[in-house]
Amino acid sequence: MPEALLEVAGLTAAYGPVQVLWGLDLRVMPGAVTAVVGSNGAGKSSLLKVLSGLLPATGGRMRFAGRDVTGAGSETLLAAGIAHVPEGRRLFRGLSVQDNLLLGAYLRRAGRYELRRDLDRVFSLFPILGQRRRQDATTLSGGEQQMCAIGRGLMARPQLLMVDELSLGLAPRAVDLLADALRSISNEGLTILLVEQDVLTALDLSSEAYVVETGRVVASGRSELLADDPRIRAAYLGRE
Amino acid sequence: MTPLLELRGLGKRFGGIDAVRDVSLSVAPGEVVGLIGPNGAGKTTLVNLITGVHRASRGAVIFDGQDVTRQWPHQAARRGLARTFQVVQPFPRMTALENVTAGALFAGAAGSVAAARRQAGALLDRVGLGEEAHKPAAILTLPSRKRLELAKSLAMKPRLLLLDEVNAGLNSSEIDDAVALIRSIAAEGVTLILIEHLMKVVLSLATRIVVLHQGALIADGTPAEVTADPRVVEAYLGAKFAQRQAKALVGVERA
Amino acid sequence: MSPSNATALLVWILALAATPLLGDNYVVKIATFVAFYAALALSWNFIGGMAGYPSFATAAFVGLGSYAGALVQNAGAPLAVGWLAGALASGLAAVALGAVVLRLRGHYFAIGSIALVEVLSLTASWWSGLTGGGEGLNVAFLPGGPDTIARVFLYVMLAIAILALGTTVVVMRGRLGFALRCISQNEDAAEMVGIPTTRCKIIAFVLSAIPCGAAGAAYASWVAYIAPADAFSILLTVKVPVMVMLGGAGTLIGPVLGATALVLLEETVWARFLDLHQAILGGVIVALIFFLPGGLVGLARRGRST
Amino acid sequence: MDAALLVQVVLNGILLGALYACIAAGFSLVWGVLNVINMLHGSLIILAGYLACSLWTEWQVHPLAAMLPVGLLLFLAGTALQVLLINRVVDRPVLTTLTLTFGLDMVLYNAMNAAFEATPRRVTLELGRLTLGEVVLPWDRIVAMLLALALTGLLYGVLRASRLGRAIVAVRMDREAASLMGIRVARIYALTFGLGAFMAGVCGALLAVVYPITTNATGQLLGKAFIVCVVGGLGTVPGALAGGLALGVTESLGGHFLGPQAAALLGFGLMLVLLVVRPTGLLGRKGYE
Repeated sequence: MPEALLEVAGLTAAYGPVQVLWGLDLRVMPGAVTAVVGSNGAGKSSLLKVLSGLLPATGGRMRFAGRDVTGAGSETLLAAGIAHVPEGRRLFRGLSVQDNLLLGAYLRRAGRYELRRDLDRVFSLFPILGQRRRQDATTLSGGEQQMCAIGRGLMARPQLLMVDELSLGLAPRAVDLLADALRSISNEGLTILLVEQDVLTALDLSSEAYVVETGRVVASGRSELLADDPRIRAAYLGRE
Repeated sequence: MTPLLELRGLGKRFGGIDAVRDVSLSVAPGEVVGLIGPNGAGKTTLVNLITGVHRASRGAVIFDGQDVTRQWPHQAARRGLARTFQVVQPFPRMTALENVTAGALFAGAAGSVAAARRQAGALLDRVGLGEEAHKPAAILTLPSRKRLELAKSLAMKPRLLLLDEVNAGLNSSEIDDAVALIRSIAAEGVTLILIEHLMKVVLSLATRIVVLHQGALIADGTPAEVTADPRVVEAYLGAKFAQRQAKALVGVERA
Repeated sequence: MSPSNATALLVWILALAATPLLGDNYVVKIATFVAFYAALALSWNFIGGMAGYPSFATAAFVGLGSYAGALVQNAGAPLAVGWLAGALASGLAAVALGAVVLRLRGHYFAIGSIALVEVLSLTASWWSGLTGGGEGLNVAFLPGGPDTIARVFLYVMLAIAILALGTTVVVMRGRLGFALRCISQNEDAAEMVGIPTTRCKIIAFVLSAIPCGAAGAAYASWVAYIAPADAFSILLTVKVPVMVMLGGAGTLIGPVLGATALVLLEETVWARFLDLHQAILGGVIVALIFFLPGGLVGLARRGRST
Repeated sequence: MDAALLVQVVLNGILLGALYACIAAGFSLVWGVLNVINMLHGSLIILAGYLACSLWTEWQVHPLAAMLPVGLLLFLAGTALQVLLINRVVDRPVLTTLTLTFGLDMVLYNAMNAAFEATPRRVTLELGRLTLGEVVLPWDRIVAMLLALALTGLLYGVLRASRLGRAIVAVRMDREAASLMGIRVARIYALTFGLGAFMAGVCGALLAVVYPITTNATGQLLGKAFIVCVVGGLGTVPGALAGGLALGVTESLGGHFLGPQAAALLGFGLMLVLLVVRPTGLLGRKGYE
């Protein structure tokens, strides 16, 4: 049983009185793209918020890269190597594309040359960002903003990149472009945890997948198998 | 038959850029029109112009033969021109029942607060939120909040209902339930405009599709015509969709 | 309105009304101040509590009422006409100023409402022809002995407070109250369900201005002299929302409770520590925010529920 | 109305406007980033003025030299105040935070009255005057203007170019997303409030050279900060500069044509017009609520 990069056991969490995670277990293998699908309000985004420290867990254990990080804050989790590309992108208005990307590396206190190299790596992955580096990030189109948000996550040189709702509000064509970009990032060895509403895209992109219902895992396994599983097709691919 | 809604050369300029350019369109009573287009194409801006959230820079909005270009949103609501929000907008600290009561009391012009409350209760049962009636809206799950938004719009007794991405964020089986609900609303004769990214929804409901790209109408026709139109595929749908679509069109049965 | 609230309010009204029988003129004066501030706190509740607009414009309407009342009285009209003039002036001003200031939200509205107080104060001191400018204005004196004067103003202030209370009950139960609650929770959604938000906000603003105008005019005749700085006092315009918060915002008896508590507190503090009076009041406000977030009503409710 | 007089009045307005920009910059930063209307700001400026004056009378430390130490002292006081009190209510609505800082202001105002009595005091600089044709400008005002512009420029540099500055802007725009970048939001709030108090400190010391320092002025200074923020645009240093200069020139012209009281009235009038026509201000951005 190879060592998992991220291991979550019995995770529970709540927004005030409303409990959203009911004992969730998950393993993310290094180098792979793992997808988490499930109906909305099932707790997918809440899971990522717990993993990035935005939402405190009320129970369960979390291990990352061989270390117990249960209850750690955003800063510690990012330092450990977990970068979170939040739902809705949430770029910083009033700051340029480049400043937004530089903020991704805020914690690393890296020198000028190192930052220059990281920026160039992002601009090679997303050339459009290079052309618009001086522009206010929030004036970009939805797809370009998603690229900038992913680039900002990469600037932290994470071991695990968590992407929340890649396709929300984007035209199918933009989603295809972004999916290809994630594939190339993964091929370079970066582990990706993708929370995605569009089940087809999610299973197409990932090798492992988890199906989450009301805050707990109800099915998991290799993505191709899940894609053909009649129960999953009925539940998530509707009556097609 | 005089159209229920008519847009004549509608335009809107936001600080230098034309969010909506010279849109002319008419919708007959009872039609179910799909409004699609890439992100930033001006779909939500167009809805905002029709419902008076923004003032048109050019052109006119005619509703039931009356020029309503300069109307306030509350006047649109009282005329039976209702819309749902892309990001659901409940009254957070009010219960689901009170949220729907607000729709019935004001735009729905119910006689009294008590009468509005009764109408709201019936509508909540219809959308399947009966047992969550007394929960504060803020703690409802997203699918329930979407159904709450639909119930609130119905309480306003609309003649034209603009559904702005009411299914965004739902998974496929939740979408099927929502589609069934929307189909029952259309069956009551409410004219619908569906603003959507989810082609699955548009294809199973719309009798006609209008495509907006960079603020202008680039296609207007039946679902089959529009999804085959090369300009639409290039601007919005993307090649991968075309193959999946070809396969899916064979499988989709429409009631 | 729950029976316990009704009895509490009735006891409060009777207690104030009975002070001329029980105590000397000093006690009556304090009771008059309690009624005066209760009227202001209840008025603030229409725009601050129900519509959720953090208004610091109370002093603008009180000052406007004072000047309007004073000018009408000095022109020979009887006192009561002066008080009505004060109410009318503030009500009309609320329509005009509301159309301007109510387009703003949150912090901008708070700043805009404070600016109203400052602008009116500067105008009063600048327009000396009408208002006597910086030196202020003497107001026609009410004939009659000190006891009758004290009693008259107690009952006038109490009447204004009861009027504001009655209006609050009526509004809270009807369509306007429901509309204001919608506006305070999500104004855009309120507009979307058919609520004419601008008109409802202006009505709430006017309702919050009229009792203040009347109370301001009555206050002017009571102290018989007004000047711009204390008619349009920034301290008063902040103290009133503090009273509502002390009592419990958005409730019926909160404003009344808060006004009574703060006036009595100030009286005891003022008497003992004259030069540290302001620092102590400031300290009370700071303590209130940390230890009584829900106000006294919140405290009572918490007491009952545990 | 000959040209020279007009130039003189406008230049006086610019000299005044630079001071107003400096007065408002710290207030605007705290309002923009923490979303807190800091009613203490006026009193902090006057406190700094008193400290500078007493440093001058007791130890002959010149106010312009005292600017930095007084500024740092207020920085520490501001940071401590934010960590101990304000941080616990930073999420509460404007009614709570405004009332809290108003309560604190009453305490500081009363304490200063007790400590320094209200007799106005000032440090006069004998630097003579600069004459350009018929236009006469006192040197102390020019020096004050240049220092005020330098301070505002320094703040702008910190916000724009430094890592701390980017973090402050990030927290202002989206607090949760900022914490995803590993930014400790509470620390940024404390430093920002401290920075605001630092600006009040250096500006107070600078003011002691130009205006009489008295607790009666705290309300006026706060009023100016309100107007400059609304007119110029919230939470941006260029906004504070634009608003400051606009107010300075308006008051100077108003004062000249209609008298001193009219000047103050015009200032608030300008604000109310801007509040309605362009609530985001000349350079500001929409959407903080």
